[in-house]
Amino acid sequence: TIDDAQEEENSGPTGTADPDAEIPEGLKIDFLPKQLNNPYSDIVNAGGATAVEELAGEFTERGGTEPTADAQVEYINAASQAGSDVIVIAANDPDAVCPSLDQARENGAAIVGYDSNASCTDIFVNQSSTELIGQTLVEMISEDLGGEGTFAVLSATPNATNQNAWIAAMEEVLKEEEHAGLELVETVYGNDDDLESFQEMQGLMQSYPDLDGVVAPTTVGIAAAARYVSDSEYKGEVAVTGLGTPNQMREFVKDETVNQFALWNPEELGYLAGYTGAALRAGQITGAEGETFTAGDLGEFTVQADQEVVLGPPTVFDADNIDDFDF
Amino acid sequence: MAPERTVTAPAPDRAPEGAPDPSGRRPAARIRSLLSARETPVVGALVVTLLGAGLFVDMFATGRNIDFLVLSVAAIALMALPMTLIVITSEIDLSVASTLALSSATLGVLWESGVPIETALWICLAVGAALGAFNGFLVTVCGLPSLAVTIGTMALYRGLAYVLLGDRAVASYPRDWVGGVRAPFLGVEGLPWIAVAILLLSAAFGVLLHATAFGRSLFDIGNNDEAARFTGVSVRWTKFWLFTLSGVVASGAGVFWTLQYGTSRADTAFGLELQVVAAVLLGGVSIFGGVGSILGVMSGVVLLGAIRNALQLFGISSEVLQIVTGLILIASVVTPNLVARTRARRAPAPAPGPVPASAPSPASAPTKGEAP
Amino acid sequence: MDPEEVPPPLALVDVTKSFGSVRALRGLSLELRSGEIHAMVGENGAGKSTLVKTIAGVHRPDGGRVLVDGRPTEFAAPVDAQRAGVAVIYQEPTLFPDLSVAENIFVGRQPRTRLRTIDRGRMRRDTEEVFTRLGVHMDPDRPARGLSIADQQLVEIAKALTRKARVLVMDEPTAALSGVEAERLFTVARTLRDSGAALLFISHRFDEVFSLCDRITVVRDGAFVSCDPTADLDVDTVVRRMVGRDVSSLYPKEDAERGETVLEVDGLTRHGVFADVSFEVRAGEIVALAGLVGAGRSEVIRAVFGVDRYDAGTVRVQGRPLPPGRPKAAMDAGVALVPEDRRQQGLVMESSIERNATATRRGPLSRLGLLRRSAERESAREWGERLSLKSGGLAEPVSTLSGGNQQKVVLAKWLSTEPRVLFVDEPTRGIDVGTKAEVHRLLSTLAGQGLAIVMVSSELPEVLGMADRVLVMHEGRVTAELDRDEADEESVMYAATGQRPSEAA
Amino acid sequence: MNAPSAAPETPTAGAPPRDGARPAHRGIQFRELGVLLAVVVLVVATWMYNPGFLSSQGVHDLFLGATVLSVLAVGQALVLITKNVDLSVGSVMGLSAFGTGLLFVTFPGLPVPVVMLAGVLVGLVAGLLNGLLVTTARVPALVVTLGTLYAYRGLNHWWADGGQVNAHDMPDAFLLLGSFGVLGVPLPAAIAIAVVAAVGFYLARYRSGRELYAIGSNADAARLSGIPAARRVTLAFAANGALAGLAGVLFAARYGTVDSTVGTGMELQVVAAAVVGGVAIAGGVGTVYGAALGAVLLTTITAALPIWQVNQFWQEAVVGALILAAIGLDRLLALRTARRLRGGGARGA
Ligand SMILES: Nc1ncnc2c1ncn2[C@@H]1O[C@H](COP(=O)(O)OP(=O)(O)OP(=O)(O)O)[C@@H](O)[C@H]1O
Ligand SMILES: Nc1ncnc2c1ncn2[C@@H]1O[C@H](COP(=O)(O)OP(=O)(O)OP(=O)(O)O)[C@@H](O)[C@H]1O
Ligand SMILES: [Mg+2]
Ligand SMILES: [Mg+2]
Repeated sequence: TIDDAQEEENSGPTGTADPDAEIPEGLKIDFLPKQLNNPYSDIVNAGGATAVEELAGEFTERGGTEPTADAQVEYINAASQAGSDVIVIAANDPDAVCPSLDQARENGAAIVGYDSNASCTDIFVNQSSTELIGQTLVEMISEDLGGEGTFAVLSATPNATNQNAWIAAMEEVLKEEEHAGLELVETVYGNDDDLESFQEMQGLMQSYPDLDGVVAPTTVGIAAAARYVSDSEYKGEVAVTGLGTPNQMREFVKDETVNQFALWNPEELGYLAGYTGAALRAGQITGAEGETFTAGDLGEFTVQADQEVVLGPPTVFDADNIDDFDF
Repeated sequence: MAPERTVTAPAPDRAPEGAPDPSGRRPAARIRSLLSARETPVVGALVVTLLGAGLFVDMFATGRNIDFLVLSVAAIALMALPMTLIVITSEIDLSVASTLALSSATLGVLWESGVPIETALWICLAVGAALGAFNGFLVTVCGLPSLAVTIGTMALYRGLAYVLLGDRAVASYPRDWVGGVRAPFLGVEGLPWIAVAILLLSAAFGVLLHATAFGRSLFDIGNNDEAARFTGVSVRWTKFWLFTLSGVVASGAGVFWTLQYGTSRADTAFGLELQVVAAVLLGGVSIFGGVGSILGVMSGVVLLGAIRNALQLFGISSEVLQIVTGLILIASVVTPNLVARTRARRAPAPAPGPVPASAPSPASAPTKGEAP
Repeated sequence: MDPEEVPPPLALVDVTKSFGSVRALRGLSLELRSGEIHAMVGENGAGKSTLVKTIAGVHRPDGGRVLVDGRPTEFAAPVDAQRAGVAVIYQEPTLFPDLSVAENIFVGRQPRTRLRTIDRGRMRRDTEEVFTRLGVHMDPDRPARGLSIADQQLVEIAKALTRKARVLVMDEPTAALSGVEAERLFTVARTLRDSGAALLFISHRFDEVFSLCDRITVVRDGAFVSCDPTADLDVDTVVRRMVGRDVSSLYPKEDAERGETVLEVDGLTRHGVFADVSFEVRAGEIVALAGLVGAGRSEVIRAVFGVDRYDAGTVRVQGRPLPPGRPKAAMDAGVALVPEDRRQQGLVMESSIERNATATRRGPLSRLGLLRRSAERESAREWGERLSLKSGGLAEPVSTLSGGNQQKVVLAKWLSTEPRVLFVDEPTRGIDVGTKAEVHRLLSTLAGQGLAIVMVSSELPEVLGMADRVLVMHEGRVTAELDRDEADEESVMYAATGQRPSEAA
Repeated sequence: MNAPSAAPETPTAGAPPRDGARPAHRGIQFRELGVLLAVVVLVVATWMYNPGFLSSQGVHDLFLGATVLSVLAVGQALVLITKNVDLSVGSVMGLSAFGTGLLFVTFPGLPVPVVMLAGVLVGLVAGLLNGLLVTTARVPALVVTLGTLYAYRGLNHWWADGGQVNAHDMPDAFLLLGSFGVLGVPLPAAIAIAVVAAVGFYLARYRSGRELYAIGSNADAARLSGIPAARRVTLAFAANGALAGLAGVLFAARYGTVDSTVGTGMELQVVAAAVVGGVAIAGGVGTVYGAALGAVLLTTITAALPIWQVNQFWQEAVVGALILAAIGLDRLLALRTARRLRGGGARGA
């Protein structure tokens, strides 16, 4: 029974692309971030709004204040009811949102995933490829530790899809010869909560007094880790790196708790997602590998395997360039 | 100076008292008693909201939207039913959302290991019963306060869901089951079968609470459990069964939830317990026990859902939605109180002459004329 | 008014008060003079407690005036009355179960040190002092939770006494007390009177009223009837004025034929509470359990009924053993218990009269598992009539009833189950003479019909008048079993205080 | 705890023992003993497992970790004792934390104490509003504060509008608060300890403090005794709000990053802490020492689990089980006290 069920899934892109199709004006493009009022998603969606404006579409941002799948479903339904043409979604749960997304698609919407994919999107705009992020994270910690030492990962929630994928990618990279000196001792979860992240850091330091570094592939986690280390006796002993926003991390880069960290440009992510949605809806692309389209100022993009469009490698921030960014 | 007068003549004809109860019988009085009931404001607010939203919000009154609305409140509605009974006995069960999650996780694990869904479903309900019974055991046998107990089991059950599923999600449920729970009843759009199921269940709970000896004893327990015990009610067993029932229903909601979203995850329905409690309280159930009705609670559930739905359709931001939800809750308790108080203040002192419907007992009739 | 005369510390003139359609007070006047104990008597629901609450500032009168030292005053809240020097003992004790006894007495006016913190040592000493005056042995530091009604009442009395008030109002303070404690209270009351305080005393016990009070005000249906010096009155006159008719016999015990043994209690023990209690009751018999307050009488019958557990012993009803700790089983076997604390144990105060009165018979009153409201109402109405219940409507909450009428609802609730064995714990506590006679007649009739009745009562006349047999308890043990003709005041009191007649003689 | 007095509860004594009351009273004072015991056992066991737990850094972390929750639990205890509850504390704390941060951003020159005071004031106003709603409209606090839980949070989201205040926006002097130590005790923890002691002393030794217990124990009796119940309850709410405000300020100082989600979901944890510490939901019972101990216990549990290297996925379950164990233990001790109390009903003769 279980295999039958799985076979039904995974319908690839259908129909044929027409690269020259016009993008109609007045497209209703709805952005559904994981949750509203999150500084990160605000920046991403600002990029999306710019794109939609350039396309002369109608931009709507929908979402709850809690990052839960059931709240998101209600907003998908609302978007679909409102006759949305494109739904751009950062899924809180890759599967739970699917029945609703499928219904929205039946109602005529094109479905684009961004930031965190759902299993039933037409196309996924990846902030960077999972491999690239894994690679960058490992390289940063490797540099910080001089290629040798133990480190731990402080992640968000145990269920966070993208974090888990990056951690898996890191583990792949670590198998490579050149990183033989690095050892990932444990992965802990701070649930994107300052308090819990602090406590996990504390536990880590006490369980592994000789720990050399921490990688936090989440913005809340890296800030909490950096703050914990900067206030503790471990400052200078323990390297902290991961994914964070420059504004959040500026303080810790300046006080040398953190040498470097990375992130893609969130504004560009939203911008690209907006264009991708429009292109999809207009029929310029269908999600098949090799199709190309132009995303405004960002230039041309090619659809890669697994219906993915990749923004590019993440930017690494350090003391030299951090003041060039404000987000 | 106290007047030193003496009445020698005994009062004439002291009819046997035991006043017949006039207020309960006349239709006017019956309507008045209906209007003064605690749930009236919420029922009224629901009617107004539905009418208003239907008239002024585009797409609200479409079958599809009603469908969405029903599905979005279904789990809350289910869990609110036993919660109503529990709160009426002045206990509370905050572990319902965690029970839902654990039942969902159980379903996931069973399904993954090849147990057919029809069997897994029953196992889930049994697990729910066990979880509820554990709550009941701690509350009744160990005598622990239910608020504290269920905060504890809220963490425990959620934690067990993590133990079962870890960071995995089970999403391979058969399509016909996943679609099935959303299927309309007899093909009527806007009437998913779960709505019919909830209606029938509410009716059953309503009868149980309002028209049976068992239901009465719940109110007694909530108001004065000692007196209930002196009347032969087994307070402990009653509460124990209520918690067990709550567990069963929450796990049923968990199965429904799982199939509705087609996925089992440990963090599912996080924080839903407060929404259930909010709906129950909005529905006029007293948190101190002893007061409440199923009609009120169901109206509360739908009211909260309808307002959310309408505001979402309007594209109103979620902060505003949160503020509105909060204000409605406050208004739901403040308004009736203020109304009752102003009414009491304005009510004329019982007038001399014709007294309204609920006249005092016949004994006082002879003296009617001598009022101030 | 004589201008020379000192105005009375407290007077009420033409006070009216209504609750919805119930007119509790219809122009009552009352004058409390310094150095005098004033009694107020009236039927249940006559408005006595309402008047007390008006004096206390709990209720605001709808009309009329309250005069303090001759000046019109308004008591907007209890605190105003307290400031005016009025202390009140309410009919129903209202203690703070979680506070210590001492704090209950001094709450809001605890003695303070110079730093304005509470001077616990002094509070303790003051408490012990007032307890000594009252002859009470109670640890001032124990919480009030778990105190018996009698003890609660004593704490209330201590509370009022320590206020050193000019006006002391006591609403049935002795209803829960036995003779010994009541006598102590009276001694204190007389001392207060002699030191110039004005006292108001409310009671349904005429012996107390006549021995203690200087003047007696009779009220009926919320209206003033008469006020005369005690010396000018006798019990019959007062009763006639109160009830509006003659009350025939107060204790009309009829002799009933004794049938077979219905209830057998054997070796019942609850550690620390009562020990080795054994007795039998036959059909048609009224057995009284007498003893001082706290002798463990209520505990015994509660254990028999199953609301309390016990450690050893057996209970049989009609030869069949009753499982311990299961009131439902006892009810099914035909046992009924009218508990002593009507507010805590007998009634659901927020519920309507009819629901309370039928709470024991929901099964029989339903059809196919569904309750029939008409049947409930009919049954409640019938019992209300039999017990002369005075209410503003059967759908009203029981809390709106006067104390005595609440007691009637409890009686209705249990008598309507048509039991074989009836336990009544202080059945007439707070019930007025007229109704009391009715209750006694009812009990007597029921016994005549073959019911076995066990009555716990602290009122000796009631015990002696009603019982076929008297079991006397002292400190958890049965110390004497007296037949009707053996039982008199002396023999019961000897056994109750744990003495043997020979020792005392 | 010792056995009561000489008189054992034996049937042979015949007469019920009547004078066992005084030791029972001692039992009441030690209601918090169970929680304290649990904390000690947990700390010692964890320390034996990993001595790093009680290293100077470890102690520092323990203190700081418990600070915010303790301050919140103390405030909650004030309200619970009056037989009310405040579910909005998480939201109030969020408002105050964000307000504190925002003040630093908008008025960079403002002295730190002024900003801290402003944060407390935000909480005070929110708490006062709760209190006024509860007392003037005479409605159950649970419903009102569930309402304000949503309303305040929504307000905070609306106010923050997705914004975030980061460490670099706050003055160093303020952030130093979060880690600065006095005699080995971090300053925020010292503040929390002072708060607990002050509130505890007030509740035990002042008339108005005792009156809070009286109100929670029997509201009708409180009215009859002339206690200004509405005013006291309003003040309890206001004080709780102010403490939640203080918790918000401490949070901002400690974590350096605040957005509009600070304190989300905190309310149940706070209530759990107070209840675990022996403060009864039914009012009239408990002390703030207990509540603070409850908070310490809960945070110690969560801090100890990573050290025990309990599997990540077992952690929440273990937390739940330990909460249950803690209230169970408390109940056990309470029962023993009650059993002793049964010997305490002496009376006149
Ligand atoms: N809060 C209330 N609401 C409605 N009716 C009330 C209320 N309090 C008292 N009553 C009514 O007022 C009348 C007088 O009651 P009150 O308690 O003063 O009687 P009482 O003389 O003290 O009787 P008892 O001897 O039984 O104590 C009764 O009919 C009672 O039902
Ligand atoms: N040994 C005891 N120790 C402490 N408290 C006791 C003890 N025995 C009885 N009590 C308390 O005193 C109260 C009065 O006891 P009980 O009801 O048995 O006395 P009683 O003889 O029925 O007197 P009454 O009914 O007149 O108060 C009980 O409710 C119980 O809580
Ligand atoms: Mg009275
Ligand atoms: Mg008794």
